[in-house]
Parts: sequence; C-alpha cells; structure tokens
Amino acid sequence: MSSATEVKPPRYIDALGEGMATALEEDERVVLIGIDVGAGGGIFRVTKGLLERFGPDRVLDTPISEMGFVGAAVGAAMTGLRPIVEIMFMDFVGVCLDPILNQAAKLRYMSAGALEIPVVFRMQTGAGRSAGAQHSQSLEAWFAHVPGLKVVMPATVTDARDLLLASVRDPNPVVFVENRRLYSMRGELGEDPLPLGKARVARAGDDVTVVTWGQMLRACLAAADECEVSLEVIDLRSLVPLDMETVIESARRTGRLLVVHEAVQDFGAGAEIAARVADELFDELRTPVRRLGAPPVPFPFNPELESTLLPSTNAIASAAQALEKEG
Amino acid sequence: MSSATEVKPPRYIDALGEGMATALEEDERVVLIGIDVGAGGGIFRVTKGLLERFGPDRVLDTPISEMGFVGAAVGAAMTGLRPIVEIMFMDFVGVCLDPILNQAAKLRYMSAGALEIPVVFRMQTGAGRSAGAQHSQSLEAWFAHVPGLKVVMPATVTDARDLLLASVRDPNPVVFVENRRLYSMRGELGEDPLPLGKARVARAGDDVTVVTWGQMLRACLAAADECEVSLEVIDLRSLVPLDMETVIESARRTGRLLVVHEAVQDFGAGAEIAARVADELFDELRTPVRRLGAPPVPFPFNPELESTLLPSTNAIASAAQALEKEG
Amino acid sequence: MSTFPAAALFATMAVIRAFETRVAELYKAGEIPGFVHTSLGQEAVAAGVGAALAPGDYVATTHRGHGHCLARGVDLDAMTAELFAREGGVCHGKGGSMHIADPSKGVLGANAIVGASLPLGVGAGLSSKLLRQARVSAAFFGEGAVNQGAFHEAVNLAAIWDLPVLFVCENNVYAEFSDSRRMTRVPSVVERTAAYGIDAEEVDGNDAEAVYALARRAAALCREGRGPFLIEAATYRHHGHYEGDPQAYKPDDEAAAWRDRDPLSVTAQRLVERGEASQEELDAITAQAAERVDAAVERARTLPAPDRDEAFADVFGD
Amino acid sequence: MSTFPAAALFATMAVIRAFETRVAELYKAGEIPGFVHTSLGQEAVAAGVGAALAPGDYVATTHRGHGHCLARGVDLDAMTAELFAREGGVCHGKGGSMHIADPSKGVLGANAIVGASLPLGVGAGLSSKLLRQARVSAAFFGEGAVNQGAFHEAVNLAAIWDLPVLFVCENNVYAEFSDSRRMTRVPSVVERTAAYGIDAEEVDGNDAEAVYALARRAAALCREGRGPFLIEAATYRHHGHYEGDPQAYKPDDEAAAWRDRDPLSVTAQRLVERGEASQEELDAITAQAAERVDAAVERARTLPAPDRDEAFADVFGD
Ligand SMILES: Cc1ncc(C[n+]2csc(CCOP(=O)(O)OP(=O)(O)O)c2C)c(N)n1
Ligand SMILES: Cc1ncc(C[n+]2csc(CCOP(=O)(O)OP(=O)(O)O)c2C)c(N)n1
Ligand SMILES: [Mg+2]
Ligand SMILES: [Mg+2]
Repeated sequence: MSSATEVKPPRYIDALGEGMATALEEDERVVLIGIDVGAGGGIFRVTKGLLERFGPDRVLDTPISEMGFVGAAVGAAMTGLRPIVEIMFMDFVGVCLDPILNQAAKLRYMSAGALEIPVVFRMQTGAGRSAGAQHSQSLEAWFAHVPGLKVVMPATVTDARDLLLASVRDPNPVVFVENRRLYSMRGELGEDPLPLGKARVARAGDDVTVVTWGQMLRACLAAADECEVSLEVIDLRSLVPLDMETVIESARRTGRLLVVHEAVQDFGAGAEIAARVADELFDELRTPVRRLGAPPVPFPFNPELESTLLPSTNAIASAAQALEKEG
Repeated sequence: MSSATEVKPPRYIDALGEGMATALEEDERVVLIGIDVGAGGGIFRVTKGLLERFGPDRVLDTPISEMGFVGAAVGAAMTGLRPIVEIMFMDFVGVCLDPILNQAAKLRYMSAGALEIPVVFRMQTGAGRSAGAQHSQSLEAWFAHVPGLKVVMPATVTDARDLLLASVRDPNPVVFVENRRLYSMRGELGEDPLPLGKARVARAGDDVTVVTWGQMLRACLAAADECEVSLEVIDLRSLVPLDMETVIESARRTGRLLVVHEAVQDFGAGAEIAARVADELFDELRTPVRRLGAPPVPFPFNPELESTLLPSTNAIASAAQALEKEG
Repeated sequence: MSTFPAAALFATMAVIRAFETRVAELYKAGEIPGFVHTSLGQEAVAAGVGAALAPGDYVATTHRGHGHCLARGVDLDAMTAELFAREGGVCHGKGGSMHIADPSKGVLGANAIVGASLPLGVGAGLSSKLLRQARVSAAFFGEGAVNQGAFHEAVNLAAIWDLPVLFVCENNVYAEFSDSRRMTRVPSVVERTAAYGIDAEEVDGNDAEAVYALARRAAALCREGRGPFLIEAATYRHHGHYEGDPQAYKPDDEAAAWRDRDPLSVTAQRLVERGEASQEELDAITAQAAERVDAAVERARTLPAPDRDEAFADVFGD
Repeated sequence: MSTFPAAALFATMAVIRAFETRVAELYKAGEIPGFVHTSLGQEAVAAGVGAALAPGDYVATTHRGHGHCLARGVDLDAMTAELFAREGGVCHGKGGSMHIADPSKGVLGANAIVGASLPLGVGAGLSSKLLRQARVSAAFFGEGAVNQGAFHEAVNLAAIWDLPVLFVCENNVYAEFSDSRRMTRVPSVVERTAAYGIDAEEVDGNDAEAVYALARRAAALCREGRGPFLIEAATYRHHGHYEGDPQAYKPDDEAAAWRDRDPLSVTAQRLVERGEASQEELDAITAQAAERVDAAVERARTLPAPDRDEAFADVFGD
C-alpha cells in the first residue's frame, strides 16, 4: 500500500505489541505471562521490549509448564490481577485445556458471580507455513462451544490492538486468537474502535454475503476484487459474542450467504452460522447457505499440499459466483 | 418392560462389560487401562470382574495421571497393543487432550500410514445427575471436528456392546462416548450388529425426522409416543463416520428435520447436520431445520435448574408439532 | 509449640465432624443431590491449617473440601443450604458440595478436577506477591493428586517465583479405591518434593496442634518471602471415597486402628490431661456443634429452590 | 567400558554433523520449508544411545530429533527427501523435520509437542513388557521438557510398571531462549528424578563412548526387567533454538568454551591417541559423510512434490 517515501504503517504484530503495552500502561493489575514472552521477546517477537519497559514483575517468563502457568493465570485473575497469558500455538491447548475449559469458563457461574476471572488467553493459529499437523490447527469452534468464554479473532491491524485492549478490559475470560500469517501484514490504526461483539462490514456489496474471520478476510476481500458478482464481506471479529444481526441483515438483503474459514469445515464454527441463517431466513434465501473450510484431514508438511487444503481466493470467488448463478 | 417372572434383560452397563470381556477374550493384544478399572471394578462398576478374569497384565490400574496413561495407551497402540483406555468423565479431557488431539489423531497421517493407532478412548458424558459443571459436559462435537478420530455414541444396550467391539476392532483411534444416565437402562442384545458408521431408524414416521444420539434417544422416542404428529427418530450412533445418507433420505421424505442433543446447542454437532441438510435439501424442505440442545450456560448443581436446561420430552414433542404446523 | 488454644481447634473439629456426619446421613437419605465426599477423620488438618491462616489469606481446595471451608469461616448455614441446592446456598445452589466457594473468606473454591487446586493456588500466591499483599495462599490436595502433572508444574512454578504458597497434601492413604502407595515408588510426598527444592515437612495429620504449629511456621515463612512450603499431613478418611462406597479395598483392621487415633479424641485427651478443659466442657462443645448443624439443616430444608433465572445468571459479567 | 568401536561412533556423529550442517544451510537458502531445529553439538548423545540399542528397540523423540533418527538407521535419502517435502520422503512429505517417523527402524516419530515423547515412549515400553518382547523403549527429551507434567506422569508410570524405558534427557542448557537453570531450583535432572525412585545417572553428553557405555548398561537393566532408567546427558546446542535464532541470550564465551569440547573432536582425539585411527582415516570418514549427505541432497532436489492425493491419504486406516 504505502510508497517508499512515506513511513510504513504498522504491522499486525506491532499493533498487538502496542495493545499490550497500553494495557500494561493503563492498569497496574495487568501482567503478561508465558514462555519466553520476556527476555526472549516472544517466539514471534510479539512481546518485544515489554520486559525492558515494564520489568519482571509485569512480564513473566515461565518454564514449559502450560498447565501450571495457565492455571496460575486463572487463579491470579480470581485474586486481583488481569493476566494476559500466552499459549503460543493454539495446538498447545492440548496440554493446558483444563484451566480454560473447567476453571476459567465455569468458576464465575459455579460461585454465583462471586468469582470474577478477567484473563486473556492469547494463542496463535493458522496453517500455510509448513508448520506441520501439530502446529497448524484452528480450533476456535471448540471454545465457542464452551459457555463462559468469549472468543475473539482479530483480522486487521487496528483490531489486533483494539480487540486486544477490549479483551483485557473485559471482566470475562477471553480466548484471543491471533493468526500467524497476519503478523507481518501492515495497515492503519483506527481512531474510535468498534466494540468487542460487533461484526464489521469490510466490503459492501449486493449479490452474495461472505462471512469470515481471521486470515481468511484477506482472501475474501481479494475474491471480492476479482469476482464477477458483488460480494458483501463481513469480518465477524468474534464468535462469542456472535453478532448475528449484522450477518442476518446482510444475508436478507443479498439472499445468499457463504461462510469461509480456515478451520476444518466439518463441525466447524461455520456450521453454527449456516444453521442459524438457514433457519431465520428460510423463506428469504435465494440459494442454500454454503461453507468453505479445510477438508477433514490434518495439515501436511508439504507447502503445495497444505495450500490446496485452505480456501483459496479463486475457490471463494467461484463459490460466490456459483451461488449467484444458482438463484 | 420385563415382568417379574422372566429374567431381566441386561443393562447398558452390563453390555459394555460384556463387550470389553469379549474384546479381551478374542484378542490377546487388547488391554484395559484406567483409574480403578481393575481392583475397584470402575468408579461406575463398568469393568467389574475383568481384572479377576483377565489378570493384571490385561487390566491395568493407573495413578491419577491421565496425560501419562492416555499418552501411554497411544504409544502402546503404535507398538502392537490395542488398548481401551478409560478417561472417566468426558470433562477430564481437559487434563489429557494432547495424546488424543495431537498424537492419536495425527500420527498415522504424519507418518504416511506407517503408524497404526488402534486405541479406544472410553469416556462418559451427560448432565442430569447434579454432578456439577465440571462433570456434566458433552463435548462430542470437539472430537468430530478433529480429522483422524472416529466418534461413537451408543444409545442402546445392544450398541453399548456392539459399538464397543466394533471400536476395539477398528484400526483407528475411536472416541467412545458412554452416557452415564443410560448405565442402568435395560434392553435386549441384538443378533447381527449394525456396522459402525451406520445410523439406525429407531422409529419410522412420516411427518418430522428427528436426529439424535446418546441419552436423548429415549426422550425422542418418548416424544414420538406422546406427539400428535408422526416422528421418524434416527439414532445417529456415530458422528464420525457421519451417515448423512440415512438422515437425508428421511428428511427428504418428511420434509422436516429436528436435531436433538444434550450438548450445548451453540457450535454443537447439531449445527453440522442442520447446515448440511439445509443445503442439500434446500428445495425440498417444507420447514427450516430446527435444533434442540442445551442453552449456553454451564450445568448448575441444582437438579431442577439442571433439568430445565436439557431438552425435555415435551420440548421435543412441541418443537416437532410446531414444525409440522409451520408448513 | 502452639499458642493457639487447643480448645478452639477442638471446637472447629467438632463442627466439621458434626457437619460431615450429618451430611453423610442426609446424602444416604437422598436429601442431598450430586456427589458428596466427606472429610471424616481428616478434621485436624482443616482445623490446624485453617487456624494458622490469617484474614485475607487464600484457600483453594478439592472435592473433599467441606472441612477447609468451615475452618476458614464459610457460613455454616449458607454451606448447608448449598449442599441442599437451595436459594440461600453460598453458591445459590449452582455449585454444590464439590464447588463451595466464598471469596469473602478467601475461599477460591472446592474443585472437582483432581490437581486443579494447585495451579489456582499458585495464581493466588502470584497475586499476593505482585500486589505486595503478603497474603498466604493455601492449596489443599490429596496424595493421589501428586501423580498429576499439575502438581509437578505448580510446585515448580511457585518455587522459581518464590511465592507465598502453602501446599497442603492430605495423605489419607487412598485415592478412590486405590492404595496410593502402589501408585509410586516414593510414597513419601515430602521426599518427592525434594525435586523442587522447597521446604517440606510431614506432620501427624490427626494431631490438630501439631498441624497448627507447622502450618503457622510455614505461613510465616511464606509471608517473609521464603515460600513456598509443602506440608504432608498423614491422615485417614473414615468413610469411603464418596458416600455409598462399600470400601471393599480397605484391609480389615486398618480403619479400626486409625479410629483409635481419631483426631478429635487425640486433642480431647490432651485438653483433659493438661487440664485445659474438662470432659464436660468438651461434651458441651460437641453438643453445641451438633445443634448448630441441626439448626442449619432445619433451616436449609425450609428454603425454596433457586429461582429459575439463576440457571442463566452469572455466565458472563459486564 | 565400551567394547563398541569408537570409530563407528565417530562415523555416526560425522554423518549427523554433515547432515545438520547442510540442513542449516539449505534452510537458510530457503530450500527447506517449515521449522528446523538442528542437533549440532549434541551428536554424541544420538550416536551413543543409538549404538547401545538393539534392533527392534523403540525410539520416541522430539523436535530436535534428526540425529536420533539417523543413529537408528533411518535412511538418509528418505530423511533428506522428507525435509525437502518431496515424494520419496520417509513420511511422503507429510511429516517434515519435526515428524520424521520410521517404525521399520523402531522410530515412533519426532514430535512437535514438548514432553509428548515421554508418554508415547512409556506406551512402547508397556507393549514390550506385556507382549514379552524384551524391547527397550528410548524416549528422548530436552531438559526444558522436564518442567512438563507429562514428564512427571510418564516417569512415574514407567516406574510403577517396571517398564523397559530408557529416558534420555539431553540437557543442552537452553529451552528456546531461556536458560533452563532459571526455570527450576533443582537444575540437575538426575536429582529431580529421585522423586520417582528409578535409577538415574548423569553423563558427559559430548563423550560418545561414555554415553554409549552408560546407555548400554541401562538398556541391559531394562531388558532384565530392572527398568526404567534415566540418563541425563550434559551437552550444548551450537546453533539457535531454530535455524535463524539470533541467540542474543547466549553469554559471549559460552559457545566457544563448548566448541572446545566438540563431541567429534573429543572422540577423534581419543581415537588418534589410542592409535585406533589415524587423522587421515578420520578425515576420510568425515569426507565420506559429507559426500553421502551431498548425494542425498542432490537426489532430493530432483524428486517431485508428493502427488496431490497424498494430502487426503492416511487419515484413517481400514
Ligand atoms: C483429573 C481428574 N481425574 C480423575 C478424577 C476422579 N477422581 C475424583 S477424586 C479422585 C481421587 C483423589 O484422590 P486424592 O487426591 O488422594 O484425594 P482424596 O479423595 O483422597 O481426598 C479421583 C481419581 C477427577 N475428579 N479429576
Ligand atoms: C507443549 C509445548 N509447549 C511449548 C512448545 C514450544 N517449544 C518448542 S521447543 C521448546 C523448547 C524445548 O526445550 P528443551 O526441552 O530443552 O529441548 P531443546 O529444544 O533444548 O532440544 C518449546 C518451548 C511446544 N512445542 N510444545
Ligand atoms: Mg487420598
Ligand atoms: Mg534444552
């Protein structure tokens, strides 16, 4: 976007860092916890400089003990701190799910509101880097299925900052899903942030509504560019809360809906959106709701094979065109 | 069902025990691993007598180390054994997910088929016993979202035995979900088992197709009895493989579909079935596909509150009747 | 040695004993839903540690946590109502026996996931340290939980962060139906704790005064920034794992032998011997405890079930 | 002491050194996708343990497992092709550097989840015991993985089940960018292992002969049913955590000091001193290793990408 002369706009990764810095700045109770988030600056350099700036009492390096430090973050959130805990690859929830599933999501409810748990679980997701089957999963649907958790997926540079801040300020546990492949993406930081829980119409259009989030937003916008039909692209921003109003309003207008995500399509989050829209707009839809996600296979190491599994710009464009032709 | 004079038919729990005994009997490589599955006979007495009958080399009691012994079961499956490992309450996957999610589900694929992992993960699910929010979850949708896992939910006495045996004989990792509330249910054992992967029409009908599994089958059949309209009740039996043919065939005939499950409705497995049917039968459905599941709240301890969260026979019947009126 | 009046420890134990005994009966009678795990026989640990902690200190406990909650001052009526799943319950009937929580008393909750109390307790200790509160966080757990990875990770974290965490292991011999000594080659939890380089001591878990003395010393160290500290309290559960457990796994005379060392008798005897209390006084305390529990039960029975809206409240805060 | 020809250990190390060196270059050049973690500096552990194991024994390893795979005889060409994600890859290009697996050689796979190799290795040991195969299962892991609950649970399980598991901890000082000595109060893994009541010994991980001798003794004990056994091999990784890591966290002269104790030099020197090999012979072995690796790389470059159907194959077996 930006020419050589002017200063480059910030990257998604810079916006995340700024969001964390602001959170640490504005609230003494905010702490950052995770493997190499301090001295190392983060395995992907997301937290670079925060230890130097805020000190070891605010930015805590941990051993490789996710069950321990994620659980400790939940316990700390119950007792006055507001931790941001990094789980690194989303796949690693395999070793530290209990504090999220059985503790953070349920303790407020089980204590009838006596316990408040303001904690942010940062994790990054996404295939397309030949990271292999154990470092590429998108499991946001899991967390959306667990009552008591908010699930946030920033897809833009400004949301990387704005949604992170909103998540830290939220009194509830938030699963904050970053997409690795967006880290180097550049973009502008907005003025007044859209609240957590509101979807955003990223591109207005008339023929087909495309609902997506995270990394796939770029592919959907690219598809909108090269597509013969007019796409309205909605960046969902969060699965919980789920802003169905924006989705329904758009799908009602276009009469056609395509849901696109990077996660495996079967039993993925797209199914919930498709099921709701197909029900609410039963008499108004011109065509069936369609979904585009990864097929039911683990992600292979080989880059070509891997990329064939992810919804491509072309696949999105042709799916949208097909819908438009269909009715 | 059975009068006092004749011998009572076996319980679901007896059928599970018989299935495991047969598996241990017919194949030397089958072993049973879990907390108190041996001397204690299982926390719910499901494995009673198996240690005495097959000895400590076939039935292994473990410490409270799920990550360790579930991972060990996967490693054992890779090297010649065919373990049945018990995780007890499904909620406990919070402490032992990695061996299921990142190892069992993926190692065959990552090794291009060189590693075979015939392991059965037994776990029981279900609310309605005031077990509290950490002992009542139904998370089958999670596992169905992970490529490489089969997901089986026996709803009848004969399936408790037949699907368990089929799972043990399967060369793949199987998540085997028992429902605690079915343990004491009595029923007949069938002659020739329906294969794993086939849904079963539990009740033929004409007006509304009801798809369900596990504990909810009973409620759906009861609803079919008291309902003014004719319900075709389908026991899905497994989510992976997913027998959509049976579902589509029925829904095409009735033109109406209701999916009922005990799990939280939002982002639950019902959404996948609803999304597929709404797409495939777009022009044939008379009414929108409806879902009945638990609302998005943890399960409370109080029995009355808890029961109001589970789809009741009445709720199912009226949802079906409403569909029939709707069109 | 303890400067804390032993009679007070006895009184606390008497309340726990009366409560658990009554709860066991009520559960059997079908008046209490769900699962119930009583701490009968382990009262001295709850009383001793409970007395050693200060106001503002934290407690994270387990499925067997009634005694810990009572010893930390959670209201008896509200707890009883909770077990009855009634409106006045400390968790509005939404938590139950395995999830009693009362942050106003520092009780962060009983927990139904074995091992979960340790990381949560470590988190509370982290808050105390970073917020400069000098609060001690006591994490209770059973010897069976020591085989959970959460134990290993949590103790190590507390150690490298020098947190004011008091790890309290109630070694009551069994985990469910299994003798925990068969589940490790090193049955001594204190020995296993050497792996983390923290102070750890074993104590007679049926001697409330001994538990109190050690816990007070350990808590003081934690407050001075010399934590964490692990206490292994050797004790025994008189009842089964859950109420209704036939306990076929217990050797014949084992239970009897432990009952001879019943924590209440141990302290009662000493009080009388030292002339600190007469048998009459102790009987009065015992009777009083039973009356309090009876009253709480009567009260709970009269309470209505929680309002239906409770089922949908408190999922999210705003 | 070792009766295994030290020259053979040197030859294995030479192949690993050549392979890892070349892989690092190719990764830098962008010829290898994904993440790559090399074991440069740790060759003696792979060579020593690899030589001590017998045919049919199992190996479960980590993200840093190239050396272990090569030492157990996984085909160099197939491994190279795998790193190139090509058709002839040992995992058909679907696994990659972090997931090399070859059951025909007993290699159950490298693993990208820290700590996962331990429970899997315990499972293989369980198979060996229950199927009466007297196979040893070697589970490799780094000192950073010792802080995972999986370590704690797996070692305890192997202990109570008396399994033929050889736990091999490569203590290379760092876990990612962190000095592991800051992540525990007890940096000695052998000391921490006392918590499980199993035999554990430390060894100079840069001395292939010492590693071999200890591993052979430990494997023999395992075969006799006297396992498990834990080996802590003190070593150092010459490169960063992953290729491209700037390694700002390493103190100035640390790397240099360790390079003076380079495992290949250590063994080479001894061979020459003891007159078991001349420098010329060693140079020839080194050159040969480089040639083998070059040939494997040339070959891999010519291979096509896997057929597109591979992406959909091997999810389920039937
Ligand atoms: C993660 C997990 N695994 C298993 C269980 C089932 N369970 C409940 S209590 C218990 C035994 C706990 O033993 P111990 O830690 O010694 O505590 P005690 O019951 O003796 O007080 C088990 C296995 C559980 N609740 N959570
Ligand atoms: C469960 C889990 N947590 C974190 C990571 C990220 N990670 C990969 S390697 C590594 C360091 C491992 O250190 P160590 O065990 O000493 O092995 P080394 O890299 O030194 O060989 C970490 C933290 C991971 N892959 N899995
Ligand atoms: Mg116990
Ligand atoms: Mg290391």
